[in-house]
Amino acid sequence: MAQLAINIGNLSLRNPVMTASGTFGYGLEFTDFIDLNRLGAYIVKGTTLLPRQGNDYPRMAETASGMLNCVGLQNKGVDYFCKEIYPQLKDFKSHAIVNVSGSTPEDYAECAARVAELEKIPAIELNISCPNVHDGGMAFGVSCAGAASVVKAVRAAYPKTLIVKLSPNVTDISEIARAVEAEGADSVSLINTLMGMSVDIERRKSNLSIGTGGLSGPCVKPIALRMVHQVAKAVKIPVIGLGGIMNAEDAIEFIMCGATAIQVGTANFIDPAVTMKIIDGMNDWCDQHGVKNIYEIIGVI
Amino acid sequence: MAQLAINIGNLSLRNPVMTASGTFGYGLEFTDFIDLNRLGAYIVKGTTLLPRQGNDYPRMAETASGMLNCVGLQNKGVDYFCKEIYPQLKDFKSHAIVNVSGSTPEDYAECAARVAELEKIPAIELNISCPNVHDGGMAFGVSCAGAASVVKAVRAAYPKTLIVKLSPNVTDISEIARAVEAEGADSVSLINTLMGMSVDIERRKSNLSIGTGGLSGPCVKPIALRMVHQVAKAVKIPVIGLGGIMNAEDAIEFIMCGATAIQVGTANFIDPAVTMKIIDGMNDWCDQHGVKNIYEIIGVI
Amino acid sequence: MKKYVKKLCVKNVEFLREDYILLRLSDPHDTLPEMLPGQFVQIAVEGSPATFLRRPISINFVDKEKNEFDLLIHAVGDGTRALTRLQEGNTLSCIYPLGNGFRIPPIDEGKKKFLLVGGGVGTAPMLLYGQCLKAAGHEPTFLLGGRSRRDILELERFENIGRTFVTTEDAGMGEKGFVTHHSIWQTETFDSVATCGPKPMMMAVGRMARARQTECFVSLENLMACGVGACLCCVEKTVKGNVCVCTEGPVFNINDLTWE
Amino acid sequence: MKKYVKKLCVKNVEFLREDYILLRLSDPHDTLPEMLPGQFVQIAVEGSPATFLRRPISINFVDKEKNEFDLLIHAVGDGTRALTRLQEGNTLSCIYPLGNGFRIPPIDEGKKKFLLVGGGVGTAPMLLYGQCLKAAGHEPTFLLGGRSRRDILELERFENIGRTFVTTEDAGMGEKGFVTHHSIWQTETFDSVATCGPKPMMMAVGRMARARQTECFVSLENLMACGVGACLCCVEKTVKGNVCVCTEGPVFNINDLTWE
Ligand SMILES: Cc1cc2nc3c(=O)[nH]c(=O)nc-3n(C[C@H](O)[C@H](O)[C@H](O)COP(=O)(O)OP(=O)(O)OC[C@H]3O[C@@H](n4cnc5c(N)ncnc54)[C@H](O)[C@@H]3O)c2cc1C
Ligand SMILES: Cc1cc2nc3c(=O)[nH]c(=O)nc-3n(C[C@H](O)[C@H](O)[C@H](O)COP(=O)(O)OP(=O)(O)OC[C@H]3O[C@@H](n4cnc5c(N)ncnc54)[C@H](O)[C@@H]3O)c2cc1C
Ligand SMILES: Cc1cc2nc3c(=O)[nH]c(=O)nc-3n(C[C@H](O)[C@H](O)[C@H](O)COP(=O)(O)O)c2cc1C
Ligand SMILES: Cc1cc2nc3c(=O)[nH]c(=O)nc-3n(C[C@H](O)[C@H](O)[C@H](O)COP(=O)(O)O)c2cc1C
Ligand code: FES
Ligand code: FES
Repeated sequence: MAQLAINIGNLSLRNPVMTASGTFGYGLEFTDFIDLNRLGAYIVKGTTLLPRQGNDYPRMAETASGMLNCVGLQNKGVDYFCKEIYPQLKDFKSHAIVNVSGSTPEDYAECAARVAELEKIPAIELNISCPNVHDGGMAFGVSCAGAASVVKAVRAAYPKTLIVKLSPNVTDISEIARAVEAEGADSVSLINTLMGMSVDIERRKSNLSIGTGGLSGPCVKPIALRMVHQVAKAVKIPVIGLGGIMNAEDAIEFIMCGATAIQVGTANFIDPAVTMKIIDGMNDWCDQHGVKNIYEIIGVI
Repeated sequence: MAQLAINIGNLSLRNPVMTASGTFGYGLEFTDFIDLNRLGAYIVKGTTLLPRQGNDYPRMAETASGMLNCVGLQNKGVDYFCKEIYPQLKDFKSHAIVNVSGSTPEDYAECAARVAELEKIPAIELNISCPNVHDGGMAFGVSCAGAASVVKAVRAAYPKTLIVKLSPNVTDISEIARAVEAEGADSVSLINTLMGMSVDIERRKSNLSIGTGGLSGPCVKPIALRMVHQVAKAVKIPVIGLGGIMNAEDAIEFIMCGATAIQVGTANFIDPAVTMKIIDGMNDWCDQHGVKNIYEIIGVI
Repeated sequence: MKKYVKKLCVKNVEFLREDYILLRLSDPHDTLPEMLPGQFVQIAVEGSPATFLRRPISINFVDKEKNEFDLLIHAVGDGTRALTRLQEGNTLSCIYPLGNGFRIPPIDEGKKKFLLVGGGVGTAPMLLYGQCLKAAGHEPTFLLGGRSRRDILELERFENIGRTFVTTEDAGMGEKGFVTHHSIWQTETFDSVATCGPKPMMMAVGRMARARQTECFVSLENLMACGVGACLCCVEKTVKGNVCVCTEGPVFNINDLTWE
Repeated sequence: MKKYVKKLCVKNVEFLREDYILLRLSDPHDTLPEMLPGQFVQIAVEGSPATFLRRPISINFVDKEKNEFDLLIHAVGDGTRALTRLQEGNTLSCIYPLGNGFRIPPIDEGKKKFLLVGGGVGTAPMLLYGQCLKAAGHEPTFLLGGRSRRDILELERFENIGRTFVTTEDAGMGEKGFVTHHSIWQTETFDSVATCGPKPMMMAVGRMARARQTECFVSLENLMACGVGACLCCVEKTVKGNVCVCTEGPVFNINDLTWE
């Protein structure tokens, strides 16, 4: 049994395997398939101050080795989360982390402040990289100033571990990473989805209601690995890597590129039990390769 | 028989199907499989003023629905092209277009000037987007100022049709497109490859000699479609779309997103006769859908 | 209801037409869970490079005694075509049973007459619904529509369960026209109507039912990624806002939908 | 030589070991083109989602009379594993014949003695080379190496063509050790040595040959994308700079390589 425990800010995780926001519901959707308690952490769906209906159907299109989505942050708002969902989550042994989104820095900060009051939520992940909403979302994540403004506001309102989720739709992701690090982020997670499109040539229309969507799945893994590698070299805070992870080997690729922890997203749709296999697989791989502690291989490339 | 002929600047192509630079050699490599004369145009490999050895082996890694390459512009220089290759190409009925690269704007301009002297080469494609070389290449293509500086220098030296190939590794590709349009580019082609990485966890090393490489193939198609759509709305010059095109339906997706012509890259490796099938397939599709002239569907989305 | 992700075993692949198969599955190790009509299975398709996500397929028929169940699959694209290449003895990863089923009222509320209207592969859930209604003591009547005779599948199985009427557009079988043209709408009344098939058909059936003040349930086939309520991709606009078809459906009372 | 992209027909799939197949292909419509030893085929693998590019496989044996040829395939990953699932009658898209072959000197320059050294699946091109050398009137001798007896494949076919020596690391067959330890190096001299297999083996064979001032040709297996000289991915550093293995190789005079 290799030592897989890692730290992100003040947060100790039993292993580096988390689930990605928007691909794992509130975790509760998966309790028939896996033991939530075994996860390093699970990040619940994008939450905003006020409820949102999200975008119209169709919201999804399959692509080569991946998918596009334009869900657009459908959620019942942070108060609903605090009242209805939190009580169902708080007794799991794994950390629940809330993915926070908004339209203005104040919005984000207010939402974060409400989550801060939830004793058993030790961290939030700030989503400044959603490509599927007009206001906020990716608009902040694609410039240093925008990213910094949100992180600054939230940092003032949120005392616990603050993870900032970065957009890959930028020229230089390490620059954005440094900007959010400078504003006090405890960690960065990357990548969110890449903005893409898919066309129905018979109907002469996009397959997605809003025209474009966010690309995820194994097709984006090469881009995600490159960005994780770049960012890990650029910042001192721990990096959480994701994008196309389907199995333990993929996870280890990210770790070797500099990720301290990883998230599993789209793979949950293909195999709802995949996270357990990844945890077991990482452990086996370490054992077979004489890796006693996962920190031995973080960033070896 | 639908009317597939299109114009790019002063250039008339019998159909919108071109081959992408670096994936089709000098065209001559494919004469056993296809009739070069049937192509709209073929773009020969990246050519620089002086010969280049390219990067070390390994230069390639397979990825989910795609591949990474870090060839790094290996070529024997523009003079070799003019002396040894051009005579072999000049009698084909399709247009041969030279993909020009360099390290400085002067470099590019000088290389372009030499190609300008070749009577039967009616156009060049300026590669300001190669992610696999340190000097020049993508360095120019990721900022408006950089892109403009190269185009300006080349425009002064090159009187024929000037296509500028854009990098997808940017926050806002339409901004770059507008910058090169303003400097007198006759057309933009996109996308070049996305910078990515691939890891051999056994050897704890990148699978590519220089660490990173350029991602191509169907995995990038959703991103390419989105960018073509964006750029087609942002500029008035014709857009040439590419990235993951494997068949006629893919080509029509790009056309509907606003591409006047398309290029076929990685697909040539999977099926060296694919371009003929795409031409025939586009023609059939138009006939079956009552499209008499390809211009009817350019940019309908 | 508890959901499972399991490797099921292919017991039989029967071609009903060159592009329709009846796929019989079984769990070699455990008793199959209870499956309600309208519920579906998310199938992982192997050996099809173009197919990344699972494919949702309705449960068509359950044989509890043999511990087997059937899926009726129409090969319309790469994923479903790959499923037609399955062979006896292959294993198939399935997440199931998913979604909510059609309602089966307790018989002590009174025996009820149901009209189950299916078009194309939308007949699939209707067979199991009829099977369950009959087992509960109700009276299911089937109305199946197609372009021609060859679109009417599993006819004998339907007839074994209840009266079965057919419409075809070319009059090759049953009455000529669409399902909504069938004379049964004029000659009989039903306590409940259920339908699954192409959206225009379901909308037309809904209008027929509404005109008769009969309740009407539809089974939707929205595009799905996860099938378990995690991705929010499969939403349908309802009077309560966007809801997930995979967890709050696929069966909906047509009054709850915002179809004009 | 003209290259073809063709759908060939699978005539036979023989398992030589659980992870090695001998795949027999034929062109159902045309006479096979001439194929030289060392040349290879680029195969499109179907039904393997992880396999995007074609896979290069050496030509192992040609039967002109039957219009058939063999490939020896070691299942090492998803692509080659998918090839082991091929069945008689399947079609397979192949680009071939690719690359340059081993040199076969005209017999009027004199009958020559060749030592053909193969390790693992690297024995594949050696069989055809021996076949062609013999047909041209030369004398091929084979030296095959493996870890144990089960690594020595197609032994009978080699023996039908020429003297065949074996080394195994566990002494289970032939002499114990690596190919370079075999006594033949001490007891005989050859006009030419050719080798294909793992790089350390080829390097060691190259050193043995050089020490004996014998010419030595190696067949390289660099990663390839296109196989036709278009992508420049397969390059090997040579005294003339980076050259494409797929067009200027895969056979190289070891003196032209920069292997120290
Ligand atoms: C709850 C549910 C139950 C279903 N039950 C059955 C069933 O019992 N039997 C059966 O054969 N099919 C059923 N379907 C539809 C089936 O899931 C699709 O036909 C299948 O996913 C198509 O996959 P493919 O790879 O073959 O085709 P693709 O290549 O993915 O698509 C082929 C064509 O079909 C269209 N298409 C794909 N999925 C859907 C969909 N869900 N709705 C409408 N159009 C679609 C695509 O837009 C495309 O035009 C059901 C769908 C749902 C959501
Ligand atoms: C000119 C040439 C001739 C060849 N002839 C034969 C032959 O006759 N029979 C045969 O079985 N194989 C031959 N090979 C090797 C064969 O092409 C690879 O084994 C095959 O491509 C692996 O594909 P895969 O999808 O099964 O494995 P992958 O999953 O792609 O790879 C599995 C493992 O093998 C390694 N690998 C893959 N390709 C190569 C390669 N070309 N060189 C070294 N390591 C590699 C990978 O790095 C990985 O570790 C030849 C290769 C070349 C270039
Ligand atoms: C359907 C769907 C919904 C998503 N919703 C969110 C979200 O609400 N907030 C967020 O930060 N990321 C969201 N994402 C992005 C994922 O968390 C993740 O960054 C991305 O999918 C890449 O990882 P993957 O390839 O493993 O899926 C969503 C992704 C998908 C596929
Ligand atoms: C092996 C390889 C070499 C390439 N070399 C060049 C090049 O020299 N110049 C250039 O502009 N683009 C080059 N490209 C990029 C392609 O022209 C094309 O932009 C990219 O591959 C996306 O298209 P595709 O997905 O159809 O391949 C190269 C791509 C590949 C795969
Ligand atoms: S398919 Fe994912 S929520 Fe319904
Ligand atoms: S494999 Fe493409 S040049 Fe050799």
